[in-house]
Amino acid sequence: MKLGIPSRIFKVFIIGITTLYLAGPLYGMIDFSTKPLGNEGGRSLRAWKAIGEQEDLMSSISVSFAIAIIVMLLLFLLVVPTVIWVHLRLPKLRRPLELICLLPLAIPGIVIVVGIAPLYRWISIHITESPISLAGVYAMLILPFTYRSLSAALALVDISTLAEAARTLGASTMRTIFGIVMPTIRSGIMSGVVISLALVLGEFTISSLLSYDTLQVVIYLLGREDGKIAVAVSLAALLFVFGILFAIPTTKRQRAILDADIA
Amino acid sequence: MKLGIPSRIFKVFIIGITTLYLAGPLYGMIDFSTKPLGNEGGRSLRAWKAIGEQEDLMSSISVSFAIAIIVMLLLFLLVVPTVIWVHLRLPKLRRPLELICLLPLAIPGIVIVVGIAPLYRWISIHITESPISLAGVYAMLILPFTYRSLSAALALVDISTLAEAARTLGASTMRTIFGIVMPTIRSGIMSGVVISLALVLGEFTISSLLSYDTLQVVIYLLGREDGKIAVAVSLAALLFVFGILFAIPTTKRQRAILDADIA
Amino acid sequence: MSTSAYVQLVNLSKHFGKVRALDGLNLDIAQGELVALLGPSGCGKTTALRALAGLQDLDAGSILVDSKDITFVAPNKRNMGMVFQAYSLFPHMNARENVEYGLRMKAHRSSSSNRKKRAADLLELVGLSTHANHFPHQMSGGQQQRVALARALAIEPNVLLLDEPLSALDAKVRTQLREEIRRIQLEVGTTTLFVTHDQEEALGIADRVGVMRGGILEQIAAPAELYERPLTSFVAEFVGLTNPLPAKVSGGSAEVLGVQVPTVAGSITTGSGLALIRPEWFKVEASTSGNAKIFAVSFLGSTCRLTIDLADGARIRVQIPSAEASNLGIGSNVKVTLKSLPVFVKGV
Amino acid sequence: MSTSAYVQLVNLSKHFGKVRALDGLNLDIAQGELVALLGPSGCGKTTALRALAGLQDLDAGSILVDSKDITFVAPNKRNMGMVFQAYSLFPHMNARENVEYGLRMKAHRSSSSNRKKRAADLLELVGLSTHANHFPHQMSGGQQQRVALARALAIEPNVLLLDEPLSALDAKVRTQLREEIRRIQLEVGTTTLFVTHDQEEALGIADRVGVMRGGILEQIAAPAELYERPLTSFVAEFVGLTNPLPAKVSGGSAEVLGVQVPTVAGSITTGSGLALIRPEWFKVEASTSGNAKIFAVSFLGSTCRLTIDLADGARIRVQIPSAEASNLGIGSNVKVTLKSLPVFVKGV
Repeated sequence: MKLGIPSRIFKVFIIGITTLYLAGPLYGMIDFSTKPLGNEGGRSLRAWKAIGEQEDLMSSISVSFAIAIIVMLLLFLLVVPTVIWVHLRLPKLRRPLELICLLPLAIPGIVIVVGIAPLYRWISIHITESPISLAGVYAMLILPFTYRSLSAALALVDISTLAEAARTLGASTMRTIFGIVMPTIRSGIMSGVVISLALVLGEFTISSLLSYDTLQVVIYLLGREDGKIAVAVSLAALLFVFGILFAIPTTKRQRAILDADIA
Repeated sequence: MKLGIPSRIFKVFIIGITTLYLAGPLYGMIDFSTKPLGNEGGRSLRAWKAIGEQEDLMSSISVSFAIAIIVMLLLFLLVVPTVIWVHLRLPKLRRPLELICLLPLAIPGIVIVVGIAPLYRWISIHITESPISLAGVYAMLILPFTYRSLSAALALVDISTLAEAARTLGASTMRTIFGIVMPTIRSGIMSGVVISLALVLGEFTISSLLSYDTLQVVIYLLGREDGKIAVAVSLAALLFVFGILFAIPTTKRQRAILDADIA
Repeated sequence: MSTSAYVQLVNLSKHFGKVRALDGLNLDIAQGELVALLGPSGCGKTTALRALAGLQDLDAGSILVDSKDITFVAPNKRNMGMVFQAYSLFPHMNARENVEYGLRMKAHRSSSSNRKKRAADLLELVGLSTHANHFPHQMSGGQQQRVALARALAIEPNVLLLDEPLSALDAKVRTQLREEIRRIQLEVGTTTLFVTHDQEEALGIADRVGVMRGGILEQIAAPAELYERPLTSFVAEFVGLTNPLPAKVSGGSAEVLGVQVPTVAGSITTGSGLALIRPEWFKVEASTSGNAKIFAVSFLGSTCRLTIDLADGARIRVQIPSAEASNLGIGSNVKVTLKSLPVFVKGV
Repeated sequence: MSTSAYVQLVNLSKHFGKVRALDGLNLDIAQGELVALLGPSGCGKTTALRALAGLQDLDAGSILVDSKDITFVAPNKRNMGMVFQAYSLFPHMNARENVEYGLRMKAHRSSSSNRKKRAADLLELVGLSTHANHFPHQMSGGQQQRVALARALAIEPNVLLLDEPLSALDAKVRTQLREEIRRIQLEVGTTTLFVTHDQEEALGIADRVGVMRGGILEQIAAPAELYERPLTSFVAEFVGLTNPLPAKVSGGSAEVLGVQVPTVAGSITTGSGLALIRPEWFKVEASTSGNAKIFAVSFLGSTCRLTIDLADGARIRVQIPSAEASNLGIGSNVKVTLKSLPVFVKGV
């Protein structure tokens, strides 16, 4: 069908804008983090080499990863079974659940902090001061993304027919869930995992306002002392997440499933 | 199909957790914002009444809305046509474009700030110091959400056949786009608008780090002086976004389209 | 209940809210027989099949296979092979792995090489030996249903259950695969229950066809008997096309279009009614003084379908051998009468 | 080119990369005629239809309607009514608004009340007057295609273009709607081009059927002629079922199964070949000393389809009147011969 828009000009325009928006910041970061201090002259990897020497940074990295792992556990134990269950047994609840899961998107981080601060004060007094308790809020923040990707994966296949087919072929309930249902929506689970990981490792507002030293908070504080190290760390974190994003569908089989999703 | 999980217990458990997670913060906010100062005794709406008296707050609200409107314009002029165009004319670019549009999700706000700060320094020196220039970054931040909802709406209908049908019935190119294509994906556009609005009005990290006084930044600063007003404003902003979220599909026709989406 | 029946559904009942999906259904299937359950949507045919598979619990009734009561046996212990309406291949397994799945689930696991051999044999049987390594999304709908059939047969099921397996396929593939299913069923000899809403499919594939309505069997008989001697007007109208024409009945025969024809059991025995006439039971001759006019001619190969407007304004559909239609065109005047075959006459 | 043709496609060519979708296609359609284009996917039939609609530009050739050259006229100026394979109703408009859409787009707008009247008339014509206020997602696939037909006819199109309008529907609805389309086309008298890959559909609906292959017409003729006297083996095998049986040809006749039958034009004239025999051209008699055995029996209503294994191992499909099949069951020995009808014999 002919929209009548002069395609070539439009195409160049779009690609130009996109590149500028996405590549611009990346280039800025590489440039800044390797630029010499003052008038030293010549590029240097000083900032990158200094990453390992920052103790705060190292501990915050391990804290952030610990949080990420707990969030993943909550995802697998709470969100995935809930979504599968609602999909199979309570299809009428799908739309309300989707709306509810979208709410964290609509609630500004500040609002969440204000609402949840008393709870965290209580937790840090009575249970633990560790930033790991942030996993609770984060598990809520990832809902909009994980719910969507799971529900999209479930909508692509007739999961209840697959489950019934497995049953008639002699599979027990557990073998059906772990051998058929979970592998079938693996791409949805994986994309939920990746987005969640990116969010948890990148979250700043809430951890900063609740005064927990997560990776982003430490990067921010570091940025006040030595901007170049901060940028180098940011870039490293970013590349790490990218790496996961593109590396996950590695096996031929998983790619087959992803291809099926697209088709 | 029978999952064999004792459903009732599981159901109560899920609903309980969800309620706690979502209603908890809301209740906390209402409670805190109407609680008396010190030992005054009795509930009071003082904090709510004081909202109108805060000049900083009022100006930041208008700034945030101005940004939101510009972002919406960018959405309609840039994102919507691009997605429609890629969908109709370059279906092979769909997957790469989706990945690119997801990138802002994977890039932590801090990283974006570091990458984009030099540009904003230049803008504030040579063009304008107004926070409205934030619309540029925000238009990038909303991409993951708007792209997805538009692309989902486009995938639901065979838009190129609809366009061809309109052509054979005598419609010009412009009438086809504005009379057929846009109304058909209206629900996708609307859900993109709502999510974008929520994000723009709720964004804190970037505007705070770039030192622009947007609504959330002012709420944060205000929170240091008078927590109750801050909470009241947060709640008001939240309710405003909720209002939009639920109010948008008002006409019978739009609901028909939304229903069709679910089915 | 005949004691020789291999599958016995005895008095099955199941209500969904106020809807009676099964209302005391009785059905026997002999060993090696292919029975088709035919009926409009909501008649209970799928509920009956799912009950036999164990995927649907019942309010009352019992299910016997090979004289053993399996009413309360779990679906994964019943050894039923099932092919579903929707494509049901496991998307993360290729065709061979799908076919092997049921064998891997068995308590007494067969060896890996035996499983491979059996999977290869079955893919050969359904004509897809070259597709063993294809994933479901790389196959057409028809191929997927063939693999699903191989998967269901791999476990050497007691009963093969086919739940509208062809309804998602397009016309040509559907007819081909229907013939394939029948060929394979005859070769393997598996007792089979086939559920469909398509009467052509049911008549074309089954040893016996059961017509269901409101949760019970309205009639079960061989295809030709069902078509030629329906017991109720519902069966007459649901199975095959009929033209309702006014008839005067008396003494076991009816006058229709001026011709006296016998009536079948179940017809009204006296008075005025509507005779339900199959399209191929008419005789048509070109005649300038004829009582009718041809509105449309549709060529079906060996036969032609004529749409004819009768003098009284009724529009009937007639099917005659193509050879007899060569001198009949759109607008021709014709004389329409009936062959002397028994007809069903319902009251008005 | 006959000068009386209403639509003339002259020497149309279109290449997609290396694929020749149209390779010099010529086609004439008379006023009020319904021509079906039939062929496998990729034969160019849809490209031809889209070219006539103006949705597909051409490499060469010209298109004339009513003697006016419209080759370079934009699709919205051609006044063609088109019904698509995919459901194409505008989802934000109800049935009436969909039907009115084309009228609202016209340069000389008709009045609102006239449009309403016309939309009501057309919804009446397609039997959906009670659904005027339904939105597309509230209607079944068959209903949606009826509304699409009404929408296409509302603009009083020069030519009605039907691009596999039935292929997304299920079997029963498909047959019904096919007859409806023909009824409406005959009543309205619109010149129509119908594209399909389903030979039964093409034969059943059209005045003439054109079989396409590789971007050109292989044969165009009335349905019965196409079926009984194919000019090429491609047409013989694509249109209807055929059984290939060894034949010895000499002097315009062929010996098949021991019977001498005439050959049609296009057959080989001498030597050994394969005769392509339609299922209903066989004669089957029960005979204990017969050369063949019945493998399966499929009841089709007035006729029965038999799958028969011949003595030489070939499996053939035979169609005989049900009345003659009553004494033939699975496993019966039979003698198979041929009726004395002209057959197509291809070389081997």
